[in-house]
Amino acid sequence: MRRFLVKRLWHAALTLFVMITGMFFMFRLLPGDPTATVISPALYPKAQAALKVQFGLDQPLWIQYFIYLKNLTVFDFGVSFHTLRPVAGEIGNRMVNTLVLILPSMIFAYFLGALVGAYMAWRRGSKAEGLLVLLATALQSTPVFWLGMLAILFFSLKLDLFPVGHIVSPGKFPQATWQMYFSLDFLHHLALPFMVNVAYQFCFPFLLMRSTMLSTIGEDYIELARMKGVPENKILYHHAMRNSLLPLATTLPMILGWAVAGSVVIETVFSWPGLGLLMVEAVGRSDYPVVQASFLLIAVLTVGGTLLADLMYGLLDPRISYN
Amino acid sequence: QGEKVPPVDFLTWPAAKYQHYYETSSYIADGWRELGLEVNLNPEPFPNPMLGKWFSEHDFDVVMSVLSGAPYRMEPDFFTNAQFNSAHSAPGDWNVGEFADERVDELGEKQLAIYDADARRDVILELQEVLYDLQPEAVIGSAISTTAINTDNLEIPGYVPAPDGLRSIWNQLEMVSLTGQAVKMGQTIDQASFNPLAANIAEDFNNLSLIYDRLIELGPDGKPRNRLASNIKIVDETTIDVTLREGHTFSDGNPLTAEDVKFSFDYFKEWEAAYYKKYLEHLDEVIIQDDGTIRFKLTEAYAPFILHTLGQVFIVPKHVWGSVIEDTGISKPQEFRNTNPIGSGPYSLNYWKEGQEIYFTRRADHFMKPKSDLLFVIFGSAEVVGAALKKGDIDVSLQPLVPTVVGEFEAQENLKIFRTYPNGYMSARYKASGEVFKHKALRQAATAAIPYEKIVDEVLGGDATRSASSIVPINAFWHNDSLPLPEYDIEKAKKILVDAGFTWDENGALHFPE
Amino acid sequence: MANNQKEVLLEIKNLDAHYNVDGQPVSALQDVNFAIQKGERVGLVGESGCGKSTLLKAIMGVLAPNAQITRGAIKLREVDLLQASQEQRRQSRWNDIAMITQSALNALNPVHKIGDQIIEAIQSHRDVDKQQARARATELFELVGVPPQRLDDFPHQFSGGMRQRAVIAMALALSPEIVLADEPTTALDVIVQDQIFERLDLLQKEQAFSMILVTHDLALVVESCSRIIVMYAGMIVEKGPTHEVVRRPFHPYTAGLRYAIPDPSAEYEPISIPGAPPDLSQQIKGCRFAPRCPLATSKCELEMPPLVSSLASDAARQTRCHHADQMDQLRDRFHDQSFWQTAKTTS
Amino acid sequence: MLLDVQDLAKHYVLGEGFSNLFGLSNPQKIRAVDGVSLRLQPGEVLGLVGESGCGKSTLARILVGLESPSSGALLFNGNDIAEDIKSNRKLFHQKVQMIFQDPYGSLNPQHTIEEIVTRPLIYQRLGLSKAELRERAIAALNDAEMMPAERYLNKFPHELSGGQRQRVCIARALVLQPDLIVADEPISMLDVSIKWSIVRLLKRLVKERNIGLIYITHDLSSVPAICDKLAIMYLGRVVESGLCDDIFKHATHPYTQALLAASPNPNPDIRRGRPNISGVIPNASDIPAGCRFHPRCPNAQPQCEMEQPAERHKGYHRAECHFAFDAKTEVTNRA
Amino acid sequence: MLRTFLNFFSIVWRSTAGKISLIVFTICMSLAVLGPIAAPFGPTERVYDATGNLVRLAPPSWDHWLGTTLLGRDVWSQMLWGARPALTIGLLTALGTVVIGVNVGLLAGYLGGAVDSFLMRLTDIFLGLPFLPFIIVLLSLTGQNIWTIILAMMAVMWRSTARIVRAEVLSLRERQFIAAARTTGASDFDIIYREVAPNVMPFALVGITFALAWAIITEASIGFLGFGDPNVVSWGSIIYDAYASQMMYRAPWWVVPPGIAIMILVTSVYFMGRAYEEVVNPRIKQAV
Ligand SMILES: Nc1ncnc2c1ncn2[C@@H]1O[C@H](COP(=O)(O)OP(=O)(O)OP(=O)(O)O)[C@@H](O)[C@H]1O
Ligand SMILES: Nc1ncnc2c1ncn2[C@@H]1O[C@H](COP(=O)(O)OP(=O)(O)OP(=O)(O)O)[C@@H](O)[C@H]1O
Ligand SMILES: [Mg+2]
Ligand SMILES: [Mg+2]
Repeated sequence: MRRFLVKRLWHAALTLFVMITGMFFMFRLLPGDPTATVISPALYPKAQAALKVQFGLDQPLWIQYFIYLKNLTVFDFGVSFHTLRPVAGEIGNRMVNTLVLILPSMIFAYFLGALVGAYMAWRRGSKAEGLLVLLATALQSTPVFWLGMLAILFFSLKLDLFPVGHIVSPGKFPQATWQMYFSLDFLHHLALPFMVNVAYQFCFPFLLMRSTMLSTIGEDYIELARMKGVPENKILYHHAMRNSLLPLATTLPMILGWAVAGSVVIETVFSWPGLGLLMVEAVGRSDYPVVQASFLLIAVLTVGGTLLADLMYGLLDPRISYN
Repeated sequence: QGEKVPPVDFLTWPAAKYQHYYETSSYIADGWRELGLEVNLNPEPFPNPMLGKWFSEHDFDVVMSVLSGAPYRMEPDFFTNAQFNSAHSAPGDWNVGEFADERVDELGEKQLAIYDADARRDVILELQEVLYDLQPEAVIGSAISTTAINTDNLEIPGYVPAPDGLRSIWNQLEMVSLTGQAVKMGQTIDQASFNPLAANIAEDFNNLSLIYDRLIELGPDGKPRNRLASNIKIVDETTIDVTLREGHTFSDGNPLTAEDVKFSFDYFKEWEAAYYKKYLEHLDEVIIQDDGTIRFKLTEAYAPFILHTLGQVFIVPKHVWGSVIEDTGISKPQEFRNTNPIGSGPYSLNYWKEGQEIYFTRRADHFMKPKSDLLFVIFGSAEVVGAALKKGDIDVSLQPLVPTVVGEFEAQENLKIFRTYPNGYMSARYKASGEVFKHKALRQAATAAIPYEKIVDEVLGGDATRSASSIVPINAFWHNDSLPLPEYDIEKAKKILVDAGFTWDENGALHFPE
Repeated sequence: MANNQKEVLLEIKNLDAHYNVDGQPVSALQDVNFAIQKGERVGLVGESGCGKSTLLKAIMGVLAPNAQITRGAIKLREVDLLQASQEQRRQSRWNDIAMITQSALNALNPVHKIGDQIIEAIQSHRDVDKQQARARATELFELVGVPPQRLDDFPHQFSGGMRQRAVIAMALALSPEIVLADEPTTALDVIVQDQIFERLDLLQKEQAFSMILVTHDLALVVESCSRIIVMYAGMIVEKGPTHEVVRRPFHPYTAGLRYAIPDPSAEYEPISIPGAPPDLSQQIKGCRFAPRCPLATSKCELEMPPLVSSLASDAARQTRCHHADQMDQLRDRFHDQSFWQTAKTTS
Repeated sequence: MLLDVQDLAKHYVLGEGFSNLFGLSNPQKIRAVDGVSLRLQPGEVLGLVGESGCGKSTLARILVGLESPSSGALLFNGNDIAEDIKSNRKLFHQKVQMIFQDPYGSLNPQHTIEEIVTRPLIYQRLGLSKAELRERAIAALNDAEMMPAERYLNKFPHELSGGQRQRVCIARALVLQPDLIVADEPISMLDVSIKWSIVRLLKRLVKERNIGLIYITHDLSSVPAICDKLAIMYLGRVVESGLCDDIFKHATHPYTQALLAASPNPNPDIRRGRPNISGVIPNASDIPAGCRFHPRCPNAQPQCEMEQPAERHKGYHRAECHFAFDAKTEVTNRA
Repeated sequence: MLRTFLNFFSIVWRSTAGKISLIVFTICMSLAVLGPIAAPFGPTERVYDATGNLVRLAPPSWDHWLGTTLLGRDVWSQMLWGARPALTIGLLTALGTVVIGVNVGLLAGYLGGAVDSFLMRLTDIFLGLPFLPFIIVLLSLTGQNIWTIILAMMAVMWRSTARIVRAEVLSLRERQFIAAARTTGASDFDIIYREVAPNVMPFALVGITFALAWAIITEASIGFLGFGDPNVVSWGSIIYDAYASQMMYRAPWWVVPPGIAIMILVTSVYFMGRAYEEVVNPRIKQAV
C-alpha cells in the first residue's frame, strides 16, 4: 500500500511537472506572439519595451522558466498580465464560484444518475427504460450551451422564474463573500445553471450505471443471492448496485476536474463569474500566467482525482491489494 | 496594358465576435469587386494575431480600422497628425498605413506648437482638407451607441451629450438614484486594475477618474475644463503654470498639495508608466512655484499637453505612493494592487468583488458634487445586461444595445433611450506604401466605390453618423464640415481610374497603368 | 421418518422449458420427470448444454428472464412451486432447497465478506440477530472444515477448494432438505475434489438431506450417488439405480458416456461419440440422439421415443429409446470406436 | 534424443524494478519450476501430471521458447535451445509447436480458419504463394481430421464446436511440420464424449510421423490411453517418472499414490480407498524445506523435514523420496 | 479492416435503434455532401426582397424555411452549408484520434515496460489537460481554421481511446492465441498488427463513434465560444452568431435549428456506437 502510494505520488508529480513545463514552453514557442495583446501593438514602441521589462519578458527563455519554477514552489503563480494582480488571488475566487456551481450539481447528477440507472437496468426492457435512455442520449448529444440558452429562454424570459444570469442580484452583494453563498438570492441565481448542469451531467452516470448494472445483473452472485431468498430490493441495493457503483464512483473524482474545465460553456451562457469564464477571457487576452495557473489547477484536480479514484478502488473493491 | 492589380488582402475582424466590423468590410469588398478588384477578406482572430498584423507587422493591403472614441481623443492631434505623420510609421506606432506626405507632415508639426485654439484650428482644418484629397483611408463613419436607463429608479437631470455617453464622468456625476440606493450600472468588462500606473484599458481609466482627480478634465464638448486646476496659464511655448484648487483633501483626510501634483508627474515619468509614456515625453521638469502654483517645463512646444498630459495624469497622494515600494516589498509601483485606493476624486471605492461588482461611494464634500453612489455590475454578456435592465435589476446599461432591439427597449414605458455619438470612427485604412494602394487614384476610386448608405442602413441599423474626416462631427470645434461626404458612385470611381490610366481586361479585372 | 419407507420429497412432472433467443424458442428442457426421495443422492449427468443447470435453476425458481416454463409441475412435498406466489417461493428457497453453484469463484460476491454472505442467507429467512447468525456461520465453517476466523475474509482470499467449501457451508446454513449441487468440483484438482466429497458424504450422513449432484463425470456419480439420471439435449434419456445403469445401460448414449470414461481395470480404449448435440432452436421430431446413434433407424428420426421402463423387474429403470430391447445384445459393441463411426453424422 | 532437459529451473521474482529503489518492497521469489530433468525420444509421448500450480505450464512455455529458463540446460536434437533461439528464433519455432488448453482462447476470434492455419507459414516468411498457403492449410486440416477441410476454411472459430476448434489448433501446430509438440491440457475443456477422439488423433500423429509429444494433464485417468512415459510433478519438481505402466502398477512416491487414489473410477465393481494426504499444495513462493512434500505426506519422518531427498531409481523408474522403492511403503495398485 | 467496417454496419442495422440512427446519420452525411448544392443561398449571402430591402430577421416562411438572420441570411441555407464542416471536422478528428489512440494503446499495451510507462505517463498528462480550454489555447496560438481545429482536438482526444485500447490489449496479450502466434515465429510487429489489432478494431470503431460525437459537440462549443474558423459557417457558429447578435431569445428560428441538428446527429452517432457495442462487446463501457 505504502509502495503503491509512493509510486502513484511520484507519477502524479512527474505528470504535473511535465505539464507545467510543456505549458510554459507551449505559450512561448508556438507561433503567435502572446505578448501581442498584453503589450498592445497599439502602444508606442517605447511603452511596449517598458511593459516587456515590467513582465520580465526581456529575460532569456530559460531564465524565465527557472524563475517560474522557483516561484511555483512557494505557490506564486506570477502576475496576471491583464490585471497585474497575483494570479493566485485572481483564480481563487473564481474557482470557488465554479465549484459551488459544479460540485453540487455533479454530485447530485451522479447520485440521481446512479439511482435511476440502476433502477432502469433492473427494469430492463421496459418502456420507461427505452424512453429514458433515448432522453439521456439526446441530452448528452445536446451542446450544453444551447441547452442553457433554451432554459433561459423558457424559464427566465417566458416564465420569469429565474434570473437570466450572474451570481447574485446587483447590489445584493454581501460584505463578506462567504455570506453570499448562503443567501437566498444566490440560490435563486444558482438554480437554473444548476438544473441545466444536472440535466447534462446526469447522462453519463446514468448510462454508465445502467450498462454496468446490466452486466452485473448477469453475474452468478446475483443469481446466488436470489437463490438464497434474499428479498429483491436488497439484491438490487446490496449486491447489484454495490458492485456496479465501482466504476462510477471511481470516475467521479477524475470527471470532476474535467467538469471544471468544461464549465467554460455553461458559465458563458449564464454569465457565471467562474474559472471557466476567466480562462476564456484570459485566453482571449493572452494572459498566459492566468491560463497556465488555471490549467495547473485543473491538472492538479484531475491528477489528484485519478489518484483518489485509484485509492477508492482499493477501498471499494477488496480484490485490489496494491501489489 | 500594365500589370494586373494583385488581389487585395483585406485584414478584418472575425465575423463571429465582431460582426458589424466584419460585415462592413464585406460590404466594402463587394463594392470594390465592382471596380474589377479581386478582394480577399482575411478575418483574423482578435486581438491576436489581428492586432499584430495591424499595428506591428502592417501585414495587409487594407485594414478594417475601428478606432474607439475616448474623451482624450478629442484632442485633434490624435486622429490626424499622430495617424498620418510619416514619422510615426514604425511598427507599433499609429501610422499603420505607412502613409507619407510632406504637406501632411508639415501641417502636423505646425499645429503641435500652437497653443491658441483658434489658430490651431485653422491648421487642423487645412490638414483635414489635405488628407481628404490624398485619401490615406476611406472614412465610413461612426456607429451611434444606444444605451438606456430605467426611469423608475434613475434620473439624470443634467445629462450632457458627451461622446462617451453614460460612461462620461459628467453624466455619472449627475445621476440621481430615486431608490436611495446606489445607481446600478451593468457592463461586461471588469476593472483590470485600480493602480493608475498599471491601467491601460478605457474602462479602467473611467473608473479611476472617479477615484482620482486630474488637473484638467475634458468637457463633453472636447474642451478642457478645470478640475484640480483653478487656472492655467501658458507662459511661453514650453512653460505652463497651473494654479491649484484650494482646500481640497484626499479621501483619507490629508490635504492635497502642490507636492502631491509634482510627485505624481515625476512618479509616472520616473517609473515609465507605459500608458503615459508618450504624453510625458515632452515634460522636462515640474517646479513648485508656491503652495498653489505648479510650473511645467517642456522640452519643446507641445499643444496637446493640456489635454493629453494635464488631462490624463491622475494626482495620487505622495503619502501613500511615496513609500509604496518599501511598504509592500514590490519591485515597481506597477505591481501594487491598490485595492484600497486613496484618491481625491468625487467617489471612493467601497468594495470590489472581482469579476462581479464594484461599488463607489460618493464624496459629498467633493467640488464636482456627485449625486449618488455608483454600483457597477459585471455581467458575462451584453445580452444579459439588456435583460437585466428590462427586468429592473439594473438602472443603466453601459453596454450598447443592438440596433434591432432598440425599438423593443424604447417601447417599454420605464426605459429611456440615450443615443451617444462617439468620437471614434471606422475606416478602411489603406497601406499607402503597399503595391496596390500606393496609387492615389486607386485610393480615391476605392473610396467612391464603397456603398456607404447600405452599410449604415443594413449593417449598422441606421444608427451611425457619416463623416468625411477622421475628426468626426461630434468633435465639432475641430471637425472640418466643409468637406463633402464621399458618396457611392461607381461611375465616378471608374472615371478616376480611367483618367489615371488604369484599364480592364476582358474578364473585367483591373490593370495598373503602364 | 421412523420407518424405512422413503418418502418422496421433490417431484418434477412433465417439465418443459425454453429460452427465447432472438424471438426463437430454444427448447432447453422437455418432458422431464423424476422424483427425489428423502436422504438420497441422485446423480445427473450429460454433456455440456444438455440442460442440467437449467433444470436446477427451474427448481430453484431463478431462471433467466428469457426463460419460460411452459408445462409441468415442480412439487415439493405435494406443493407445486410453480403455483406459489413470489414471496412464498422466496421463503422456500434456501430454506427447503439450497444450491451449490457451478463456479464458486463467481458465485460469491467479491465485495462482501464471506461470513456476511452466509449471515445474509440466514437473516433473509430467520428472525435472528447478527450474533446468532454469525454463531451459526461459525458452526458451518467448522462443519465444512474451514477455520472460522476466515469468515471475515473476502472471496478472493480463498483458494478454489476453500471457496467451494464456503459455498457448501452456505448451502447448509438453514439445514435444507434438498441440496442441489451443480458441478461442485469440476474446477478443482482430483485431490481437492476427493476431500470435498469426503466432507459432503460426512455431512449428508449427519444431516440427512437429499442431494442432486450434477456433473460431467460419470465416475463421480458411480462413486457417490445411488441413483442416476442421464440427460441428453434437454431430455432424460435414462434413469435408475446407478450401478445397474452403468453396468447395463439401455440407452446408446449412456453406453457411450460409460465407455468414454477410461477405466484402468478394463481392456477397452475409451471411445468418443462422434458429432455434437443438436441445435435446440430447431424443431426436432424424433429422438434427439438419433443423428449420433449407431442404432438409429428411420423410426428414430421421425418419432420421439417415450421414457419407459426398460426392465420389467424394476419400474425405476427407465429408458428413452426405441431400441432399448436390442441393447443387451449390442452393448459390447459400444466399446468399439468403429461401431460409433457408423452413425449418420460421422463424416 | 529429441529432447533432453537437465535440471531446468524457472524462478520469477516479483516486486523488483524501479520502485525498489526506495527499498519499499521485498522481492518475492516464485520457484515455478525448480530443477526438472526429462528425456524424450522421437515417436514417444511423455505425460506430465501434477496438481494445479505445480509448474506444468511454465515448463511447457519454456520448452516452446515462450520463456527462457533461469538455469539448467535444454537440448533439442542435441542443440542448446537457448542458442537456437538466439541464432534463429523462427527456425526453432518451426520445430517445436504447442497446443493449448483452451481451444477457444488459443484461436484468434477475428481470423478465419484458413487465416489461422496459414498464419504460421506467413510468420515464418517462407515466401509461399496464396495457392500454396491454402494447399498446405488444407493438408494440415485433413491431417487433423477436419474433413472436408474446404468446408471450414472460411468459418470463424466461434462457428465451430469445441472439438473442432481443438483440431484446428492441432492443424495449426502441424502446418509447420514440427518435431516436437507440447500439448498443455489439450482435452480438459472438452466434453467427455469427444475427448478421446482428440487424444487418439494426437497419438496417431506421433506414431505416424515419429515426432515427440509432451502431454500435460492433471487428470491421471487419461494418461494410460496415450502416454508411453510419465512424469509426476509436485511444486516445480518431477517427483516420480518412468514408464507409464510401471508407475500405474508400482507407484512409489506417496504423492503419486495419492493422485492415483483420488481419481474416481467409473467401474461400479471397484471400490477405491481414499487417499490419506491432507492439506493443499503450498504456494510456489513458499516451498517447504527438506522434502517439499513432507507437510502433506502420510509417511513423513523427521528426516523428511531436514533434507531434500535424492533421486532413487529402479530401472527407468525414478522417484524423489527418501523411502522410494522401499518394500514397506510400496503400494501395489489394484490390478 | 474492411470486414470490420462492413460488420459494423450490418450489426448496427440489426437493432431498431441502430437502423434509425444509421438512416439519420446517412441523411446528415448526404446533407454534408449535397447541402451546398441544394442550398438556395450562399452561406453568407444577403437576401434582398423585391424592393431592394434586406430581408432581416424574417420568421420562417415559404421562401425562407427557417427564416433569416439579422443580416438577412437564409438560416436553412446556412444549416445546409454548416453540415459539412460539422461532419468533416467530426469524421477527420474521430479518425485521427482513433488512429493515434489505437497505435499508442497497442504499443503501450503489448510492448509493456518502458514504452508502456512512457506512453501512459504521456496519456496521464493529456488526461490532466482541461479539454476545451486547452483546445482554445491551441487555437488562439496557432490560428483558427478547420485544420487547426481538427489537429487541436486530435491532440487531446486520443487519450481515452489509448487507455481503453491499452486495457484491452493487456488482457488480449495474455490470451493464448498470442502465445500461439509467438510459438509459430511471429515477430512483435506481426503480433501487434496482425493478431492483436484485429481484436481491438471493435473498440476502435466504438471509439470512432464516441470521438465523432464528441468532436461534433466540441466543434460547436468552440464555435460558440468564438474560436471557430472565421471563414466557415458551421452549426456552432450559427448559434454563436445569434448569440453575439443578441438575438438568441428573439429569433428562435435562428437558434433552435442548429441545436436540434447537432442533437439529432450526435444522438444517432451515439446510438450507432451503442448498438454495435452491445453486440460485439458488452465490456466496452462508455468511453470516458
Ligand atoms: N440465458 C440463456 N439464454 C438462452 N439460452 C440459454 C440460456 N442459458 C442456457 N441456455 C441454453 O440452454 C441449453 C441448456 O443450458 P444449461 O446451462 O442448462 O446446460 P448445462 O447442462 O448446465 O451445461 P454445462 O454442463 O455446460 O453447464 C444450452 O443449449 C444453452 O446454450
Ligand atoms: N509469469 C509469472 N509470474 C509469476 N509467477 C508465475 C508466473 N507464471 C506462473 N507463475 C507461478 O508459477 C507456479 C506454476 O504455474 P503454472 O502455470 O506453471 O502451473 P500449472 O501446473 O500449469 O497449473 P495449472 O494446472 O493451474 O495450469 C504458480 O504458482 C504460478 O502462480
Ligand atoms: Mg451447467
Ligand atoms: Mg497450466
